[in-house]
Amino acid sequence: MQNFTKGLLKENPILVLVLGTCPTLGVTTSAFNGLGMGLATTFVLIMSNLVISLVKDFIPDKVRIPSFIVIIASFVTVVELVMQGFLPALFEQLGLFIPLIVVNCIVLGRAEAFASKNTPLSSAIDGLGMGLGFALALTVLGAIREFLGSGAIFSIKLIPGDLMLVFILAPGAFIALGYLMAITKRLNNK
Amino acid sequence: MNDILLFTVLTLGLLGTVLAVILYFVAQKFKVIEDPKIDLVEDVLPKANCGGCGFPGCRSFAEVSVKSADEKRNLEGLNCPVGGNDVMKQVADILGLEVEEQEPLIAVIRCNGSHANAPSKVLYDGPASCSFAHNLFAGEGGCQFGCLGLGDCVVSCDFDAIHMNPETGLPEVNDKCIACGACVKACPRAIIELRHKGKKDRRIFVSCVNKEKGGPAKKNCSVACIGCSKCQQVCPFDAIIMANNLAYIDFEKCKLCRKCVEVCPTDAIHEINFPLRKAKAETDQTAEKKERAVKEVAATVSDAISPSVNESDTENKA
Amino acid sequence: MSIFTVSGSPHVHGEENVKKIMYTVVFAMVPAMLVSIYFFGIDAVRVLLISVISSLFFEWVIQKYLLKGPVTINDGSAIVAGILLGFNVPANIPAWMIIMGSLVMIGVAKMSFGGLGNNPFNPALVGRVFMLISFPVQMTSWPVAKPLFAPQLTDAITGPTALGLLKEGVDAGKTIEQIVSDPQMPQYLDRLLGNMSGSLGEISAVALLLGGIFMVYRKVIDWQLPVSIILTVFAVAGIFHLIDPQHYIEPSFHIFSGGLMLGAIFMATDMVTSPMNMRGKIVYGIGVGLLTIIIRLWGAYPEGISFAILIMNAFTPLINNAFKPKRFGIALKK
Amino acid sequence: MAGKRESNFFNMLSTLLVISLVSAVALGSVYNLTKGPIELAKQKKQEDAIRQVLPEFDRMVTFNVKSAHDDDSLQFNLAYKSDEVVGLAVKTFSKKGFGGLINLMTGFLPDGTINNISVLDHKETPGLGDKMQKSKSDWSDQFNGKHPEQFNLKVKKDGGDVDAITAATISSRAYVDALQRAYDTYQENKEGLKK
Amino acid sequence: MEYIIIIISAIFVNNIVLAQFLGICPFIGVSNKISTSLGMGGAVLFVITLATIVTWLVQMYVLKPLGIEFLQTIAFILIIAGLVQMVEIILKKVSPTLYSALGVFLPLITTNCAVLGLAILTIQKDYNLMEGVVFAIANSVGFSFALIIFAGIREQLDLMEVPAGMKGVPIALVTAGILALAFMGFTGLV
Amino acid sequence: MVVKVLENSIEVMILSQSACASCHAKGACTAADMEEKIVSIDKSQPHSYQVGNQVTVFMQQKMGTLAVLFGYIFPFVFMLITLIVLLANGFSEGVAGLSSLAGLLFYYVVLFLFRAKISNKFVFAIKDELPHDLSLE
Amino acid sequence: MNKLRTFTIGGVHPKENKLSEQSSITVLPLPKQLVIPLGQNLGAPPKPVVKKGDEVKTGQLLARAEAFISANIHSPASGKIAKIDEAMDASGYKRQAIIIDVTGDEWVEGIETSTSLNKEISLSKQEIISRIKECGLVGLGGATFPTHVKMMIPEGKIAEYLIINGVECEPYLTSDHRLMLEKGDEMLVGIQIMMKALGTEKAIIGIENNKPDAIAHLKKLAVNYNGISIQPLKVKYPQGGEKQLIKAVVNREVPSGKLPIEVGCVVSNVGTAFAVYEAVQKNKPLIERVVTVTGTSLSKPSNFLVRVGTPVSDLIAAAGGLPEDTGKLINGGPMMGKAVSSPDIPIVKGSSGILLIKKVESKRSTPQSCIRCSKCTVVCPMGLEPYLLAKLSKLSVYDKAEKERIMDCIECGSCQFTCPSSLPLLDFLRLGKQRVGHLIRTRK
Ligand SMILES: Cc1cc2nc3c(=O)[nH]c(=O)nc-3n(C[C@H](O)[C@H](O)[C@H](O)COP(=O)(O)O)c2cc1C
Ligand SMILES: Cc1cc2nc3c(=O)[nH]c(=O)nc-3n(C[C@H](O)[C@H](O)[C@H](O)COP(=O)(O)O)c2cc1C
Ligand SMILES: Cc1cc2nc3c(=O)[nH]c(=O)nc-3n(C[C@H](O)[C@H](O)[C@H](O)COP(=O)(O)O)c2cc1C
Ligand SMILES: Cc1cc2nc3c(=O)[nH]c(=O)nc-3n(C[C@H](O)[C@H](O)[C@H](O)CO)c2cc1C
Ligand code: SF4
Ligand code: SF4
Ligand code: SF4
Ligand code: SF4
Ligand code: FES
Repeated sequence: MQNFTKGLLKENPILVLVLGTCPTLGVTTSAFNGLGMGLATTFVLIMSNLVISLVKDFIPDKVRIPSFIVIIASFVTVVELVMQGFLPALFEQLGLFIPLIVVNCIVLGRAEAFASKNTPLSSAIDGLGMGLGFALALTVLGAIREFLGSGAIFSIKLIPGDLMLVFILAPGAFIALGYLMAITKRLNNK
Repeated sequence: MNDILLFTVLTLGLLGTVLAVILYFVAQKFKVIEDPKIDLVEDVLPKANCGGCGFPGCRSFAEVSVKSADEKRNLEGLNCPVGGNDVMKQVADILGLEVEEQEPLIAVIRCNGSHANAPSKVLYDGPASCSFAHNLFAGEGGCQFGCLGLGDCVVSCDFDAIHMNPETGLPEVNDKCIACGACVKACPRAIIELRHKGKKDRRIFVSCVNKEKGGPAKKNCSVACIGCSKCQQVCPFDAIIMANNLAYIDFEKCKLCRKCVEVCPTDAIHEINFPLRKAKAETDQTAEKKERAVKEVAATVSDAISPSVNESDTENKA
Repeated sequence: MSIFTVSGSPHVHGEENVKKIMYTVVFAMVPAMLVSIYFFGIDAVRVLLISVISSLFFEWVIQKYLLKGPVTINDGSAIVAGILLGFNVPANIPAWMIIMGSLVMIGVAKMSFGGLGNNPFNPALVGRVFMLISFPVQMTSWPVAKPLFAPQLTDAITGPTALGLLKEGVDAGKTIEQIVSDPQMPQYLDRLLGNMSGSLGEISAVALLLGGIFMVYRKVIDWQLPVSIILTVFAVAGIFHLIDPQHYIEPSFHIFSGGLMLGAIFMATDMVTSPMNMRGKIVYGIGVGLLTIIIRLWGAYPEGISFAILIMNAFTPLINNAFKPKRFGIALKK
Repeated sequence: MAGKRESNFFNMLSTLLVISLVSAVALGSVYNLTKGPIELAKQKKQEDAIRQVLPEFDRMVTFNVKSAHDDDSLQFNLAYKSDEVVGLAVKTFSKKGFGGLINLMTGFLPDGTINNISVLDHKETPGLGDKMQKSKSDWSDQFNGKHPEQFNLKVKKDGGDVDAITAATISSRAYVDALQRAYDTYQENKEGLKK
Repeated sequence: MEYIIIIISAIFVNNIVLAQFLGICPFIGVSNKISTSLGMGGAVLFVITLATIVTWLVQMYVLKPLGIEFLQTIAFILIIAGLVQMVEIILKKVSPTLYSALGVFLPLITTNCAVLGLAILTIQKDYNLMEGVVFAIANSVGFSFALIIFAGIREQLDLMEVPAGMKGVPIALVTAGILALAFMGFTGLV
Repeated sequence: MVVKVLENSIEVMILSQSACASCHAKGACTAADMEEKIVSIDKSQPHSYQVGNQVTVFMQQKMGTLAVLFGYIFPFVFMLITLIVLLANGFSEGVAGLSSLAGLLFYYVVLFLFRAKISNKFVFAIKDELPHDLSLE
Repeated sequence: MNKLRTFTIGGVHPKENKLSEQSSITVLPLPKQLVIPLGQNLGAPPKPVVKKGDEVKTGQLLARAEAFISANIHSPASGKIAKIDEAMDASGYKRQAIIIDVTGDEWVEGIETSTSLNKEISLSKQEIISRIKECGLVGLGGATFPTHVKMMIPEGKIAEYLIINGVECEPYLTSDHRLMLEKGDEMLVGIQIMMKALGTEKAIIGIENNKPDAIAHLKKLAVNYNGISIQPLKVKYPQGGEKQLIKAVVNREVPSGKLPIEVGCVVSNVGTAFAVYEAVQKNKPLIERVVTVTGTSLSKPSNFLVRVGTPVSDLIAAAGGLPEDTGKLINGGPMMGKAVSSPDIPIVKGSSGILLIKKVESKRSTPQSCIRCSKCTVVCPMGLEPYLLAKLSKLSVYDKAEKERIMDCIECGSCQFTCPSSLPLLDFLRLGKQRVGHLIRTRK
């Protein structure tokens, strides 16, 4: 259970460990995009963690990382293909950042730090926890930016008209994430 | 089988092979295999990265420990003050070694020149830095050995274990202290000492570092050690050393019998966490009051941070 | 006997203090304030009040409740920043936008870094640029200046700024002659005195210069910095004008329109965010000038000084590293 | 971690090879499975756009026509209902957008009136230029039912009849530019289309 | 002219970190000191250019002709990982001292979105080889440029009294946000 | 940490953490596979270093810049020049690309030949840490 | 040579407040007890040669210099050694001192006590230096560097100029000013002696323009002395700093970390010149000096000729008594002087003035954070960046502080004086200098 919950706040991959910042900033123009990206990453995390912990004993140490990369990249490609086929609109929005899941440190990091040492089940749960933590952070950040930028959350208009466009643009992404991290830090320290 | 599948298999297979070849050579060249024990050791360390052990961080401590074990040097001189014995035992277990029990230590402030005991004779107006004030003048109370009360020690402590008492103007150590020694280094007047924590947290020490003769010492501070040697004479365990008009209690020898405390004419010897004793003779009442006040402060501090509370505190912080 | 004080030398202190410096700047801004009130009336007062009060309020709240440190709202820096933010917006901007701007200015650009003296970027400009990008519509519709006592001449409520007209015109492929002959284009004297559309504080070059001279006289700023900015803009604009007068307007136009004066005199000179010594300041000034004119001539924005100063703020630490004061006893490397 | 295989050349090579091959097979299969849906999704997007901008139709002919303005070609989709031409959907573009390329699908009625327009893709700034999308604002509705002969396809600032998107004149100009391109190409090829 | 537009766009207008959100991790992680940021900048420049050339060749002469573009992600990441490893061995073999002075940056780059991201972007934008190379170089220069400015600010911030809650990554992100805000001034230059 | 004291040089183990040390992710990040590096340092300063001493090893910044030049910038320039020259002379993109890679290899061969020279250029210096207790001076 | 010269980098102009300018030097009567600290010079303290109970005469040797950089100490009065014990020094620390119960003023044989002017320089170069050494002379400009060491020019160097420091740039202080007016001739002879000892042809006396009477007076007298000229200087603190003075007078810059002799100069204070005269011509050891006692609320700001060892409280009493509103007692001037904790400390060779500061002025304003106004960099006469150095030493970044040349700081205090944020810049600079100095020494 702890494997699962720690990813949400205490070891939240984005807000505490500061991993995978690029997609975090790049796709969170809206809560929906954030959620989509988060779930895609979660899928890759769970699957690669699972597979890696299954095959870990057959892999010689020296080719550990490349093997992991191949496995992860395969799942990323699967996600890419499936999304392209069935969720074309979202795929277009997330664009470059879907293939970039491959280099997201969380995925490789978890594979290396957790899956390569633990059982398939706990690895999958770890992947789920981390993934959901990632998704949560992305969704929250997306919601904040969407709300501050256009007065809506999940495209539901809460305030008529636009608010502060900056938050949908690049600067707002950095600033919002900065404060979100500061807040998390404070919560975690309590 | 269709073409796409074929090409896919071919391309990836080729890439995989090439990568494997490259990596093989990398592996040949980089034979430095990190000892997995390092990770294990690091895992049990507190990860405070405080440097209390004398190494830049927990990981380097782990590395050094492993290396030391490999060279059959038995973790000699290696100690993680934060984790204490428990952790060192775990480390030793991992490395298959014995570790000596070390009595836990705690920082002790050997000065009682509070505002009341050593009234200010001048006013200091400058940056809150003991090191600077130490170079500038003797101190507000006039004692050139005593605490300057500007808190360099407080700043140096990474564990929130030492705080200024605004009433006395002296620092106080609480149970969070892990004896890392940072404050000892920080104090320009060498007032702080690491001493045995003692049974039931009880400690007896001379709370003064003034090397002047009795008269001048007493002139600046009512609770100064005047070097009268009474305590030395009364100590049954030869634990008290007199030097430079100053008594020092060797904590290795002290058996906490409290005899010295009674005889000290200036109340320079402190006892901490002992139960209150019966009131002394009437004549000593004033002194007794003062003493009790000090003790009470100490008692409340350690009460407030009883071990159980303490544990959860540190956990939250981590 | 009285108790003496002990402290390190020196035991005397000069007359300068932060408060005095800040209020000197406030005083220097009075002429520009008066001009803006003259041309924009009660709206100018409204904008300035909201901006100053909300700046002070945010500074107070953050210092007291978030940082839990000493409250220093009377050191004057929040007032300066507040007035400057007000100077940088159109007179008809909605109140809530000013308040958001000053929240960003004080909260994000100043207090997050530790308050006065610690911020790498000019807070008022961060506030302004934030507003410009967040509220592009409101931040670019300028009320037409209406002298307080002058008869109502036009019905127009909003109109473009001189630089806006220029950019529009150039983008639409008009020649400079056509642009200048546009009836909306303010005349030369109007541009000097401030009788034109624009943000509160930028309209009157004369009033700004007056304030600048006062600050130079009181040694609050060095004249070299604003002058290096203005000269650079003049030189670059002049060169392009000489090469192609059909498409590049004469350089004095660039100097007396838009926020160049305001920026050069009051904002680039912010000591917190500008380099620490003279050579550095001049390099910084040239940088600001270059970036300003680049953005004005080829960028999407008609005015570039705000961005230029912010970008050069980012270079300030590097400039400080590169340009050290002349050390005593060390020959300068040839 | 018992039984971990040693890192010798053969082991390394074979492991990587096996992993690569397995994942290659897996990927190839997934690709084959998703190939269809991906194609479909692409087509659907285009078809949806066309349906949105034209009146009901039952048959469509698609071909490319050289643009009236430059060398690029535009895609014409001629729509028939019971063998009668009911409209023409032109896939047009402009490179003058704030963020570069803008692709539009414009629907013309046989008489040349604009029926409806939809934005295929663009890179304009969210909150500003993206108001050209129907989902963000109804700005583009101003063109519906207008005939370019009577409705000067230029923004008001440039002396035309089009209300620009507030604070996004550049995007508006580009939009109109794309529209003009579609219309001009349509007019140029009018004769050919009749056949 | 084409090249100049690519360069200005990549460095100023669409700066890779400040506007496109690629390579944020090293941008935040290796920007504490100006000297390290210089080293990182050099490494990135070299690796990105190299990677772009190789991936471009692979895309044009292998993946495209065979019709297996969907393997892009996995193929590129494998190539990049292999390349970086290879440079590492070569450097070590060729000059161990040089390697010990520089080696730290290389592994950092493998998991950096910027390299993979740029390789994919080069393909997406249909650049020919030379354009692709110019694009890659300009972007790495843009990266180093932002990195060095940022390191300067952070060196200064180290001396400042940043509130405890904002110290570290949060304030770095806010600073990056303001920097991005300032860079928006370059909008429209190309 | 000093690991060995030799006659005229000492060997110091540095953890190549400089870039990773500040990174939060180092626990999870494989890239940060830390290696110890033993560098040898000229013991020109007559100073007593003992095994186990904590010291800070530093390389002058000028040398750092030089290292970057040799390690990254020169090969980069070399590669680029080959590419441009070949493309400008009408070779196909494939040929040009491949030969620039070959050019890179050539650069490294050259570097290899000069490796002794280079090693001499990079000297690490050493300094120790300040004791905290400075009494009145 | 009438144009006013000055140094080029930095400098400030604090309010001058030369209250005691017009009060001529008066001789203070001997106190009942003298406290003579052993550490009165820069360098190692001398070793006592007397013991408790000994009877001593005025001018008798009390402690002998044993180290190279050290200076003899002589008895300022005749009396009995009460004890050799610790006594409080200016900073409140207890230091070894010789305490004498004064019985009278009986001089040792061989010291000439008459005030007649003796212009004849009969001693040789070597004799001069050893006489100076015997008499325990130290620089009276503040640093108390043993004068005989300064007179010994290192091998391979020549002293082209002897520069006499009559600048007295510290506000309030007037002791050098009065000395120049009242002992002009003696001083000039002293300068000639030093010139002889150094083998120098040219001596220049630098005097700030706020002492026009001294400039005029010395100009008149100097006509009679070969090679001595007067250079009037613009009023700017810290012109008295030797590096600044050399820059101002002969336009040479002493390289960083080097001594004045590097550019062929030796700098000495006017008081030192006078003491040299007395030592060489009259064989009189350094047992008295001129001290300014001043302060805005003091009733009689004055200049006294005082025996070393006299308690400061005696001086204050003679100047009208300690005013009620005194908040700070300073040994020296307001810019560089040391605040002392009690008036019960003795005057030493290096005490140039006693300054009383009112309570209201003695409290510093609360420091704010640095607003990077760069005023401190502008005024720093050494071209340093005090705001940066102070920050670095506050945060213990000593290697960077060293690179930024913290050791060049002359502790003039101009930066702290001018800082609008009232930052304790110099306090941190001192701390940093001490730490960096330690680092440098351990490295050697
Ligand atoms: C970040 C940013 C994004 C912008 N995006 C667009 C845009 O997408 N489309 C556009 O026409 N103008 C955009 N603009 C505004 C233009 O720069 C320009 O100010 C405007 O088009 C001028 O036309 P106006 O007369 O409508 O104000 C943007 C401005 C900024 C600062
Ligand atoms: C360690 C040391 C050695 C010195 N050696 C000489 C010397 O050999 N010759 C000399 O003329 N002055 C020497 N000086 C004196 C300085 O030049 C200078 O006059 C003295 O420190 C007082 O200067 P101040 O009052 O400006 O600080 C020495 C000073 C120090 C601290
Ligand atoms: C900031 C500063 C100011 C000084 N001001 C004076 C001064 O006004 N008069 C003076 O004689 N010496 C002054 N000194 C001391 C001189 O630097 C130098 O030590 C002295 O003139 C050497 O002469 P001495 O060895 O005879 O004392 C000052 C030193 C410093 C660092
Ligand atoms: C000459 C001068 C110019 C100033 N300019 C600005 C400014 O442009 N923007 C601003 O927010 N504050 C300005 N200030 C006020 C203050 O320095 C600023 O709020 C600090 O940047 C906050 O740390 C200025 C102050 C002075 C003395
Ligand atoms: S009180 Fe001193 S010894 Fe104890 S933890 Fe704090 S710094 Fe370390
Ligand atoms: S114990 Fe030492 S460091 Fe702590 S306040 Fe007292 S003098 Fe300062
Ligand atoms: S005290 Fe030092 S740093 Fe300050 S002005 Fe004087 S020389 Fe410069
Ligand atoms: S004078 Fe004070 S406020 Fe100004 S830069 Fe120096 S330290 Fe900072
Ligand atoms: S997520 Fe992009 S570099 Fe780390």
